[in-house]
Amino acid sequence: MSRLNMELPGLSMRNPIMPASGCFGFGKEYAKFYNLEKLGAIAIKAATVETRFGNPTPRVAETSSGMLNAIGLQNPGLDSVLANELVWLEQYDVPIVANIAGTKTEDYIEVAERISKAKNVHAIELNISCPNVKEGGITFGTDPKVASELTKLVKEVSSVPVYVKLSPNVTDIVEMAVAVEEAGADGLAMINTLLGMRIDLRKRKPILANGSGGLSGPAIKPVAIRMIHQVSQVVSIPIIGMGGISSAEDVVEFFLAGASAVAVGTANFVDPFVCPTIIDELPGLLDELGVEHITELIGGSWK
Amino acid sequence: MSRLNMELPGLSMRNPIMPASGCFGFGKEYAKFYNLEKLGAIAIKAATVETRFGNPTPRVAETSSGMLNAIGLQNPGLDSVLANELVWLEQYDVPIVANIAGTKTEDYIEVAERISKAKNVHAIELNISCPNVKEGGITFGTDPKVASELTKLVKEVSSVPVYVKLSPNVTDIVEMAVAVEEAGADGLAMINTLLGMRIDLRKRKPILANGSGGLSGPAIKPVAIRMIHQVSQVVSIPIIGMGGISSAEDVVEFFLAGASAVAVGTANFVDPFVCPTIIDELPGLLDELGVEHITELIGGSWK
Amino acid sequence: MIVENMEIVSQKNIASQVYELVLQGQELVSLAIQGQFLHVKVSEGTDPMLRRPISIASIDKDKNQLTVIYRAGGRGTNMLANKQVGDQVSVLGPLGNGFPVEATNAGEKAVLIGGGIGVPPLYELSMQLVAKGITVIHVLGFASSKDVFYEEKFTELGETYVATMDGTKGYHGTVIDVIKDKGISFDTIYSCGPTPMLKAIETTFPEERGFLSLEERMGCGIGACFACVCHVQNDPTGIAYKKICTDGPVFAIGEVEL
Amino acid sequence: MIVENMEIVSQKNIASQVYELVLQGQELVSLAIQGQFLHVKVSEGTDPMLRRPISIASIDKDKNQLTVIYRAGGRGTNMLANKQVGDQVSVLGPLGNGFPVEATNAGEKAVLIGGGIGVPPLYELSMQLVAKGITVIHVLGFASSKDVFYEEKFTELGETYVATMDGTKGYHGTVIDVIKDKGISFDTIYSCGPTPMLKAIETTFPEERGFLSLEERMGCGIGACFACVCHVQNDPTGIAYKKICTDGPVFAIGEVEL
Ligand SMILES: Cc1cc2nc3c(=O)[nH]c(=O)nc-3n(C[C@H](O)[C@H](O)[C@H](O)COP(=O)(O)OP(=O)(O)OC[C@H]3O[C@@H](n4cnc5c(N)ncnc54)[C@H](O)[C@@H]3O)c2cc1C
Ligand SMILES: Cc1cc2nc3c(=O)[nH]c(=O)nc-3n(C[C@H](O)[C@H](O)[C@H](O)COP(=O)(O)OP(=O)(O)OC[C@H]3O[C@@H](n4cnc5c(N)ncnc54)[C@H](O)[C@@H]3O)c2cc1C
Ligand SMILES: Cc1cc2nc3c(=O)[nH]c(=O)nc-3n(C[C@H](O)[C@H](O)[C@H](O)COP(=O)(O)O)c2cc1C
Ligand SMILES: Cc1cc2nc3c(=O)[nH]c(=O)nc-3n(C[C@H](O)[C@H](O)[C@H](O)COP(=O)(O)O)c2cc1C
Ligand code: FES
Ligand code: FES
Repeated sequence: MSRLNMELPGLSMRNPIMPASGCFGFGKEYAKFYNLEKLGAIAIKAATVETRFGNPTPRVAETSSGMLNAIGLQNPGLDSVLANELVWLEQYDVPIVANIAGTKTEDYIEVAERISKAKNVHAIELNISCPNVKEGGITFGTDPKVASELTKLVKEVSSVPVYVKLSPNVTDIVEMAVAVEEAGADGLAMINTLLGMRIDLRKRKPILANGSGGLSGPAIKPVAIRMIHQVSQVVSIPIIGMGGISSAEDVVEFFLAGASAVAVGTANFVDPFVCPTIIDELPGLLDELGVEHITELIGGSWK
Repeated sequence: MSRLNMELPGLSMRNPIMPASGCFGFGKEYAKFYNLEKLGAIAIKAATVETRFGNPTPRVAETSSGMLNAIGLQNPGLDSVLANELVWLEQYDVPIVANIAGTKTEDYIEVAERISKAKNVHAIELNISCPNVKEGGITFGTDPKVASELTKLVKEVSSVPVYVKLSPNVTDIVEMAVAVEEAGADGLAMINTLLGMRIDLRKRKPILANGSGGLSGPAIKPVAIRMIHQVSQVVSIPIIGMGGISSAEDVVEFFLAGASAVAVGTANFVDPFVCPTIIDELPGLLDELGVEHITELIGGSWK
Repeated sequence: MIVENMEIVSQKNIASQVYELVLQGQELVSLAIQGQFLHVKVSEGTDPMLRRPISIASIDKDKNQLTVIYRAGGRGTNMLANKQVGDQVSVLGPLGNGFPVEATNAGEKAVLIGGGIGVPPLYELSMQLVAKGITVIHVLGFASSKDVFYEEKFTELGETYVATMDGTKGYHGTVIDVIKDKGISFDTIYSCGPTPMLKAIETTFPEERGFLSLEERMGCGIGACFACVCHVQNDPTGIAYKKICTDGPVFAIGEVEL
Repeated sequence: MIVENMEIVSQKNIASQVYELVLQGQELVSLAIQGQFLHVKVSEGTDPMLRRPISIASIDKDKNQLTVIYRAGGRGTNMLANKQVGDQVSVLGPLGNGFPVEATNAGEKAVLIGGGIGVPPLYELSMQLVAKGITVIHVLGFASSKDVFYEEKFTELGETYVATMDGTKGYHGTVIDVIKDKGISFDTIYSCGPTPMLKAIETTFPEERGFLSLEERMGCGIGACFACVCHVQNDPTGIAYKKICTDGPVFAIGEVEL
């Protein structure tokens, strides 16, 4: 009997562990290390309407227990993601979470509508941390009204459930979560990266060509746990938790905070086997904690 | 000739290094390790009108490259700070930055007015990260209007320059900085801690008795650098930078981001000698970087 | 109270997950007394971030060595357990007040009550008490036989009772059970162990002359950060406090709230 | 491409801040070829966070050993330099495409141009070229005499010129100066070094058959994170790209934007 299987809107998962969007490409590289069917789901790299090269390099910088990235949404574009990446992934029996991004509302709508029809896409992860060009660069993810509006429009066109991926760079994460829940989100994914910067002492310039970038890794875990703890007590939709996860213990901490599934990002770069390792170690940890099924842990710190 | 001396509103410092508020008590403990006159200034623990016991324990929790604290503003109260702590510190020729806190506007005003008259207090650091009880617990530090109002009132009564200490837990740090600058702040101190949480897997409860706490240490450095980089380009008042500093290299990174002085917090717990060590190592690093005086570095990443 | 790089002279696994570590020091050792603790940095970098408080188990002033005994469990202590002879660790110490040997007179009888990983600081204490001509009785509680350590060493110094919660070794029950059942009499109590055990001691012997060593999560370890405070007993204001790192870790029975 | 804990067999300081490290492997070594790199985790924890890319300098399939040569400068490489014989490091590799030996025919002449810490991967390459009956000429540029390493080793394999920027050793000037002044002729160029050097090579020999090994800051090292991309030359759309970690680090002259 499985102790890890999880049923979430659109996602019927053999375990609640998925690689985080942008940290696993479209799966091909990690498929060289292990069978992708080991995973509960796969969150693929953000797809945009057009092919994007992204930002100039350097695109990553190291920080204490974390890293900054400013990839700039490089991706082959919607057509190619549909025709190549998703078709390639069909060989694996694993639900795909399609992360979608854009700078205009219309872009999001187009990607959502078309990608949600792909055979193996079981959910959309709406990445609202991108700058909204129409609103003068304010990210969709920091204004509850803008986020709510976008969620509604994406929900209307999507054939699969929509998880809204929240940015932590806000004063009030609960307000954001409630806004997108009311707009019809089926679930939340949190957290995206914190905005950060490193400066090269000799060049006297930011290390990242883009200036600032997104901070990920264990450094941000306490912020993720705090936000999930706050939000999960207020919303009634499930949360896919992420931010610094690299062990089975971390997964349990996220579940106790209120997550119902988790995504592992940066840790894949350090250990390509981190996801299967976590999946293999979870049952033993559940034993230690006297837990039969992992669902028993959801929100355990406040329930 | 000194290469490190720094003139800021109210603060004439032999070097721009001070211990951060709350991480150095009122100096007594560290005076056992070295002569406090080595320091550029000392930011003392937050003083409130009344004696406060603070939060229940545990009050600290470790995180990857950081720590959480929820001390709860424990301090002996204004009268005792004035009569004992500040008088004791008078034996050292070092300017004191008095960090002040409260939950009501009137408290802040009383502390600011009285503490600013102390002989060795050369500046006030207005800690606006505390919950504002009148506004229903919203912290003074997350609403620009509330912060601006408080800054004005404190400026009116203070006999010394006022540095407003900004909370990083906001969507738009520039908006906050501009608001307090317009309200008359003489300088900024940034950043205070990020809100975070850790959960004990076995007890299924937050490790901190208070639930959440403030994240400090190297983990938050990239967030601090990013915020100072943003703010320093917009305001014309000086910034005391802090957040994860533990080396001379870190100090230079903060200066290049836009700081004119720095505070060292958590690192004191790991190495009681960290402040004098940094001060001793700075000249050598300036040599390496071909810099005569540290002021040349201020804002070097964007100037 | 200094910071010193100490070299690992020996590291032995002496019970389940329990290690005995001998550190070679320079100045630090000469300052140390029984019941004080060290604040140990187990790695060079920021992972783990904080120092770990560990009690001094014995002091060898001739050799300039300190012995500590710790349980490897979390991230930091596991890393410490992986250190090899010859490796260095940065140590801040000695910290805290220590056990007052002077509270017991020569010829009197002291009972030393230890619980689990609270046992180590009682060892140096016992040696000091014995050196002063005080009769020592040791009551050492552990969870199970696999957790027991230093039984013989304590036995060499005085009467020693071991109790285990599961009865796999020695007396089956708590340290309090042992004291009552064996009718142990004493002039002074010295104790270190889990808070429930210390509470039980205080409840059972509220009027006795006794000293309890407390634990709390620490930041600085030197009194500056206010992480480790506890309330003072019978304080109507609720704002009086003691810092475990500097006012403690040892407090008289009745002094602070457990 | 596997992950393997490799044991340090030897670690030597061979030039100013430059270390030669020999790693004992199991399966990984058998997969490695000249010009590929390893992604090395220098510590167990999260400090430093990321792996470090380091080129393979030589491969000993009989002994199952790899040699790498690196400059200690930043946090991670300094920690690596502090590792002792017997310590283990986690290695992800071999990564990247490697230098194409097949691009040069037996009897032809190859010039191997190395700059500073870009010299190491040329060593295994040179051995492979020589084994195939190709004449090799080495032109190795360094900042100063204190930075020079492996001069004799390269000399054993073929004609070797050392140039230093400050003239403290060998030829005073750049590697390009050496090739021009000595009138070195060749059929193929293989090069690794700082980008300005690679650019100079491309500008000076745009029409030659040649291969350049590039560097970029990396996340995953295996093609998943898109950290290490570069533009493709003569791409009017500007969106074509190559990943240095998987499509490279070695590219033909004219292939990608430097
Ligand atoms: C004065 C004093 C003396 C001590 N003496 C000993 C001793 O001699 N032998 C021994 O095995 N243990 C002793 N302890 C407990 C020891 O400090 C903890 O077991 C240890 O810090 C846990 O670290 P970790 O890396 O295993 O756990 P982690 O879970 O990685 O620790 C995370 C953080 O929590 C703190 N922490 C966790 N548990 C405790 C605890 N019980 N007390 C204080 N801080 C804790 C750690 O110091 C660290 O900051 C003592 C504690 C104190 C306060
Ligand atoms: C394919 C490839 C092969 C390499 N081969 C060698 C070699 O054989 N010998 C050698 O000494 N160096 C080599 N380098 C460079 C080496 O990776 C860096 O010097 C090293 O990563 C710096 O780490 P640090 O800990 O010293 O510096 P830190 O400043 O602590 O590094 C911080 C971060 O920046 C990255 N970084 C810093 N400088 C570079 C750089 N020049 N290239 C890529 N990433 C960098 C680090 O990997 C790390 O993620 C190679 C780089 C690449 C991409
Ligand atoms: C290199 C990199 C690329 C990322 N790309 C995306 C992306 O395309 N879309 C997205 O929603 N999040 C992206 N993220 C954020 C991650 O999905 C995740 O939310 C974040 O990294 C926190 O998790 P972690 O600490 O486990 O990495 C990216 C993160 C990294 C490190
Ligand atoms: C234990 C502790 C107590 C603190 N107390 C205060 C305080 O009383 N007032 C204040 O403004 N900031 C306080 N801070 C925040 C620090 O002054 C500083 O802004 C923050 O810790 C970031 O710097 P660091 O990463 O160097 O520690 C405290 C921080 C810590 C760790
Ligand atoms: S640990 Fe800082 S005051 Fe005790
Ligand atoms: S380093 Fe991740 S794609 Fe090259």
